Amino acid sequence: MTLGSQILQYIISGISIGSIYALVALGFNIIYNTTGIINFAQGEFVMLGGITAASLVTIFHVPILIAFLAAVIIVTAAGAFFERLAIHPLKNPSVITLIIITIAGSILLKGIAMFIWGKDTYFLPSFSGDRPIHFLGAAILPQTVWILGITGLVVILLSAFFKFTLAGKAMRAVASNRMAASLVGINVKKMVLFSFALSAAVGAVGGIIIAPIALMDYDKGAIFALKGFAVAALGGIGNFGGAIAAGLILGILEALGAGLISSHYKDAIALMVLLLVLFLKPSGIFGSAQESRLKKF
Amino acid sequence: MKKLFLAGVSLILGLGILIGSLDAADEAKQEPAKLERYKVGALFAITGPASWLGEPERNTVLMIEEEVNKSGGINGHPLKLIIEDTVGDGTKTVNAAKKLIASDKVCAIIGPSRSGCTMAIVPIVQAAEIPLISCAAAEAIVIAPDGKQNKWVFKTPQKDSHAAEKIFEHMKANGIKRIALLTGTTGFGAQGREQLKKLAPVWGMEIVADETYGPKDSDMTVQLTKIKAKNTQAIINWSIVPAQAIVCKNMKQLGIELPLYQSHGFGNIKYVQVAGGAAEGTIFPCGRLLVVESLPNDHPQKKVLARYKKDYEDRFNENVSTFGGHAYDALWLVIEALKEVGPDREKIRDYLEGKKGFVGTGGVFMFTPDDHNGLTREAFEILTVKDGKFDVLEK
Amino acid sequence: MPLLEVINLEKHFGGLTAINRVTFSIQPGQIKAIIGPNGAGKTTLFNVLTGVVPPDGGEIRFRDGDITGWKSHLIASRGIARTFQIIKIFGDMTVLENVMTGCHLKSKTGLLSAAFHLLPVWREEREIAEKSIRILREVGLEDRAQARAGNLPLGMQRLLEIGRALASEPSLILLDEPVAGLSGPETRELAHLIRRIRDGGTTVLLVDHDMSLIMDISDEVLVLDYGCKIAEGSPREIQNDEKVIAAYLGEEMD
Amino acid sequence: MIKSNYLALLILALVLAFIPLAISNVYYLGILIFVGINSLITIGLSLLMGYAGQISLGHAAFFGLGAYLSGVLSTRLAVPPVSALLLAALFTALVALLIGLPTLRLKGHYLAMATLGFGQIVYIVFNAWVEMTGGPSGFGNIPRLRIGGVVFDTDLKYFYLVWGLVVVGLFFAVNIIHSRVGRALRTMHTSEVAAGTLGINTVRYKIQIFVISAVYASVAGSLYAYFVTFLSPGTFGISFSILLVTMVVFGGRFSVWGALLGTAVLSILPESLRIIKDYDVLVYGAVLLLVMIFFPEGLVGLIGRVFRPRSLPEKLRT
Repeated sequence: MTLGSQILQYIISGISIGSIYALVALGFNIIYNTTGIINFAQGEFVMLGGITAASLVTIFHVPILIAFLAAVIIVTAAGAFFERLAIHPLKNPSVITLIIITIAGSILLKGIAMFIWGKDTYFLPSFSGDRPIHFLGAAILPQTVWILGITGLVVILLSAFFKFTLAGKAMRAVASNRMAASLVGINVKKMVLFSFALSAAVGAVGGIIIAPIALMDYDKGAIFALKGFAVAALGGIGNFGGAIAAGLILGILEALGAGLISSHYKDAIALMVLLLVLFLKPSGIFGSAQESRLKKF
Repeated sequence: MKKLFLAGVSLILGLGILIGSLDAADEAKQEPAKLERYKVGALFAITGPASWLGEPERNTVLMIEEEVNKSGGINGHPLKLIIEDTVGDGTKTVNAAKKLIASDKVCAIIGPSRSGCTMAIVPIVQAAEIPLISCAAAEAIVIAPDGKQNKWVFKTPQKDSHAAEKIFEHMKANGIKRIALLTGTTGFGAQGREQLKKLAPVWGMEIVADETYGPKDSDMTVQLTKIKAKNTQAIINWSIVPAQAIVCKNMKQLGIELPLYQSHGFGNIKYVQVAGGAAEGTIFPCGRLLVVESLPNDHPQKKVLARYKKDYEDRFNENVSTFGGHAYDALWLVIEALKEVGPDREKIRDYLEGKKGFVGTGGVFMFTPDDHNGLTREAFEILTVKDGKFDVLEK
Repeated sequence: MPLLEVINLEKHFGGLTAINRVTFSIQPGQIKAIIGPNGAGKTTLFNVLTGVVPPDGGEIRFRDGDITGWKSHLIASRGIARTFQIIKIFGDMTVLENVMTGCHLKSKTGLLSAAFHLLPVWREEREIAEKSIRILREVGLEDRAQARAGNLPLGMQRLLEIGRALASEPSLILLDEPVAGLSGPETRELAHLIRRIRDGGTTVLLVDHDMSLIMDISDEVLVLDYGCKIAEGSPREIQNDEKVIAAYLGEEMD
Repeated sequence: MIKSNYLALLILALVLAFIPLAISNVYYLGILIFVGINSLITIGLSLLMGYAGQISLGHAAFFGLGAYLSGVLSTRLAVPPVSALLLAALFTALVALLIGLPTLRLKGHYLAMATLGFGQIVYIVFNAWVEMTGGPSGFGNIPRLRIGGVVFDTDLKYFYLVWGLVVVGLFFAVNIIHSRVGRALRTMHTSEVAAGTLGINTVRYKIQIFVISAVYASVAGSLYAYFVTFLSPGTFGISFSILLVTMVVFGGRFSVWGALLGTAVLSILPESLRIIKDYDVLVYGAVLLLVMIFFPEGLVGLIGRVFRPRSLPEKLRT
């Protein structure tokens, strides 16, 4: 195997895992933009999506497409339920309260998953087999193609939603100025609920498409949250385009770092990037400093 | 001010009640003793991240306790097990060990399930002079800082080094010399990596790649691509977490057709299932519990293994696991000691150290003052995955 | 030499110009008032002067030093204190603690010495408490020292906020609508207090809508409209200024 | 008000002094020692959460730094334990300063994010730097703590040492709260703008409190290392960081006494109630959520309500 095809293989691996990171980061951004909340429970939505779909397919033998849709709907409901239960009752919460609440939510969702699924590992068969496609000496898994395709579709649907639908426009209005939005008659509380449901759905999609590669268990949410979080920060919190670019960059960086340097510190790469960004350019590499200062927090 | 004072006093009172509740909870457990009971402590990670170790261990010892007491106890004395959950956490294990020693005054302890937890309580049992039979894998457990065996500590699981040697033995027989290591970054994986690197030169093996992965990693294609680029003849994947199943899948996906060796940590049929066919042909050393049907009838362990497997699977309606087997061996060792020498801690220890030819699920134990594990690498059999099941590899 | 000099100060919020190249100065010992219709930029001016928001252009000089763009705690340490139009007392502290907090700049216990609570710390605490009681007496809140600040009626909260600002012994105090919401007698009392503050050596810059109060106590008045300075002079001059009249008339017609 | 805190401290010290006479069982002593070690961390954390209004999701890492540095220094380099403890605290303080300096200048969740990432990095290093830390298998044979001629080799001695330090830690915390610095910190609940115009450099105090709370955690870590004499990375993961936050919130984050109470209850209760062990994740998540929604002042707030039905916050925030 030549170095060139090796590097190509790393980049392919990086892009596929990076897409998942990007989806998690998009979930962070959807909620952040409408509410100013960093939702620490975002990773649990990914886990719930993956584990629900996997158990539907392997235990109840539901066809994959139906399992996919069912899992997204269930997790979306879970996201909305979480907002009603934990975020809605709060009056004028401080940042620290919101952080603790979403952490509590993430532990609770994890606990519920443990209660339902136990500690076993679940797997979802690949959507269309495991026979790799060979390309310049590198192997591309069919699942990687699915991941890229579905991620792209989600991105297109999301931007269409925000551009063309009334709810999407209302959410954007809330994002840019909460007070003004409520003055023109937008139900801000409802938009908060929407944003949780939507980001849960996006997280669930990420969980389902990665499940055939990654295996799923109740404890898998935290690692996705952490990586997605680093990606969101790197891209500039609230910046959708930034999240996608940063996801791919970080995924590739991790893969190249593990491949060319050492796999021992693979997970530290994303976190080092996170710390560096927070220290040197807290608005993210694609955000402007001005913007981050004007944000609510 | 006065009210704050009151609040403070009630706070302290509340704490007192809490501490008191420890006692109460403890006493509630005790029923009036009919005869002098032999009390044995057990520390298992019944809940928490390592519950897949602790649960079968707990089930196993409960089953044995019932069986022993039904058949009249040990020389007429009822056996009383006091089982504590370590949650797989060092701090909780230390607390639980102290409880067993100081409150329950047990005469021996079996467990803990994990190496790290065992290491945390070795100083405690050494100081308290109480025999401990650990169910954890690491070899370091029984070794004192001066290189001798820890006086009071024994263990039943087979040694990592024996598993490594068994793998190397098989490799050598098949002409494999250049190998790649892939290990998980857990205690089990790290110990294995250490043993493999130490023993490889002894067996004439050259390690050309040494990669690791985290227990929660999603994708090992990067590590495998790196290995693929090196000119190796086989891959050893040493891990105990479900993520090791991903390695099987990724190898197939990348089209790597090298032989895959796994460690005895692969001895869980669930991993074969989640690998979805990709685990076919994997070679790994393991105790004989998983392949009891394939053993010849005259094999010394056959009877013990068959009985344990049947009892366990009938009673708990789930597959027997090697981990439960480690607890099975540990508890029967203690019971035999109690039968012979009674509940004296010192005598139990001396008995265990001199015990020869104990047939357990892990192998035939031959303890000596220089070997508190008592097993050789013959305790391992080389297994493979055939049609989604474990089977003895044809020589 | 002026105590405070503001030269061509500018502040924009997006497309909106809140302060448009405003220039003025305050002499030591003055009571100077800023008036103007709602939205004229008065509070924004205070916020810029005290470093709550940074200016977008121009220069601020205080006691002959450039303080343009400084952080608010540094500006405060140079000797500018203020109150707020929307009261910002520390509601969950006692009245006394509020004033003691105001003594922050004039005391020096740091984290480590606080942790050990040695004699000098103990002594400083006592001194601060005594000084704060004196200030409370000055503003007439001595008998409320142990009350929870958030429970005070509005008038007293305004007094407390002034007391807290005075505790830092500022050379310039900025009062943002100090009599808003106060009754007639309360307003008169406050006017006395403002004079006493000036007589005690602290220069006063205030914003208010109460014209009779302004005309009564100010030495000089500055008029802002849509962020621009439209007039500056003695109360009498201002009362007769056509531009000012026009600005206020315009407001009334809205 | 500081006097009533001193009185409470004195009573606590007296009660603690007599506890070992009432319970001689090393098991209970052992639990209380761990309660003490955890309390030391949560007292510092409650200063950060209740007074500086910030949250750290990486205190387990500071705890771990204290533990590993002490352990490594005194085992591999034969540094006397007390010096190792102090060196570890100093190093941890520097690390906290490096994290706090850039992130505490920004408002909101940046410290939470940075400490979360930092905690995970430290955890990875504990696992991966096998030569120094023993990797995932951990390392043992850490010597006992020795101060002058006294070796702290029994649980009884260690009990007095740990709780002595807890009392000292509480004393420092109470003093800080009732000082110029404490008042400056308390302003941040209401208005950072007002605080700034009084000359209070809020960023500076936030950084200082963050560093101090990291030092509390580091000292606790050193005590842990010399008590258990064996370290492995599992103890210092993110879940412990979150448990610490839960303890502080549950007890009442606006009071250092709340931290003590929360730590005691959440450390002792799981020992006597099995159900908590089986579903620990579920129970802690539910506890945290319920407390935050229904009684954000925690247990201490509840007790306060019993004794002072109407205005509860001001004195209990001491």
